[in-house]
Amino acid sequence: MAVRSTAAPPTPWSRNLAEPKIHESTFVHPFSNIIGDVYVGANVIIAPGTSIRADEGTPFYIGESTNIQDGVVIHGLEQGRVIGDDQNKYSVWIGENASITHMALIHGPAYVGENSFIGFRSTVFNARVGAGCIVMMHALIQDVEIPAGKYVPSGSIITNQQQADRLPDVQDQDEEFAHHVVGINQALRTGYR
Amino acid sequence: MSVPPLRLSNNFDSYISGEVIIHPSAVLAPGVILQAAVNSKIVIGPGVCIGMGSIIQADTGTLEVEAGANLGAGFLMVGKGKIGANACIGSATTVFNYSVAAGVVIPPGSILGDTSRQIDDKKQPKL
Amino acid sequence: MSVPPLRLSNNFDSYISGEVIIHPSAVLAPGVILQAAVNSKIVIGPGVCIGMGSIIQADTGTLEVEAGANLGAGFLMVGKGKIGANACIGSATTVFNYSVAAGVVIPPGSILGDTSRQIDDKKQPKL
Repeated sequence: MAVRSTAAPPTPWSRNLAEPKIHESTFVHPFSNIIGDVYVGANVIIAPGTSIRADEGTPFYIGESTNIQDGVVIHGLEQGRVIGDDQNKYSVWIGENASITHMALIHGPAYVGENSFIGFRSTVFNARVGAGCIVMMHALIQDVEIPAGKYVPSGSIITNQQQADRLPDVQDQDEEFAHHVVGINQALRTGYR
Repeated sequence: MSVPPLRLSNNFDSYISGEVIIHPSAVLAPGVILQAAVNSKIVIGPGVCIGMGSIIQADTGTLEVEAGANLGAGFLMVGKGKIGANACIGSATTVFNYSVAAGVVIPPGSILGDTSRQIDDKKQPKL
Repeated sequence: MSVPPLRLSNNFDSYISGEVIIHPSAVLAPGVILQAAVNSKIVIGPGVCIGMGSIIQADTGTLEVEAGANLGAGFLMVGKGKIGANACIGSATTVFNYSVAAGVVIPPGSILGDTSRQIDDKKQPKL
């Protein structure tokens, strides 16, 4: 097999950037990149190939028991903040027990509420996704506020508030599917601990 | 349909875990992640080309990529299934518990095997 | 269209001659041949993936393969032209003095840029 395998170049980041604060129970895979003012709560899993860079917009908050899957990118614009559940300002807030699945892009200012699910390769940018929402695959959520408990089907492009307000509520079948997707990932993670 | 832009990994290494069998003539671009859970495996055939930043995860059973298949940059495959010989998968495609027949061409940004609930009225109204 | 079977090279070395600029993150499978003639060059961009036994020959001018493009096994490109970013070219495809746009997917066994004379009745008669 031909594999390019040179040493990774040094990450260009300023020396006065804050260090991440990562709870000791959290698993950060060495094949991931996490820099700047990032708070990561207990029992979070940060999978291989993730990039969490609080080098422009800061700070980031990642709540307890949240799952950041392979290939996720979390980054923020220098301008713009969201209000977290603790009433402080954040570039990116991700609540407890959320699932940010493969290749999702969370680009601040962005708020993702607790117990929510962001599907494969979906984007949340300059938006709030309320608690318990399920966003399926390849969706774009931008410039809107999605109320708690809403369902966003695969391929949706939600970029105005009327659309966000019309979204259906999460149903049991949606939760089952989301659990199934997350379950696959958990099967892999058992090897890590 | 919107997919996040593909970004060049600043990590050129590939990460491989679990039972992953890669033919010596296959080629992996930078930042590829191949993970097989316990009791599952990934088989990459001869002449396969796996694009930059692709992620392949097998959870139960076998996930196979047959000879000469070409997986575009940012390919994502999760679950089990097979990519048939010489199939060509456009960049930023997601395959979830699904198989692609030999020689088939898949447009970039596709989603295959997604059985989640669809809503008729998901399109943005013309303003 | 019939695609000749891909055969495994028994020579796993790559052969590079002339002005060939390969980004350090690009990756070449075994048996790839890159040749640039005098006054021409080949540029291979970041994250490019070139499949087993591919042959790329620039004769006049520049032949460029942009970032994230995937060239399937047995790819052949001759002349000048560009393969756009994240394009995905099926195995055993031939490209002759032709360019492919970014993100495009080309079926395996295709011929692009062939301007030779076509005959209407070129199908083999059924026997």
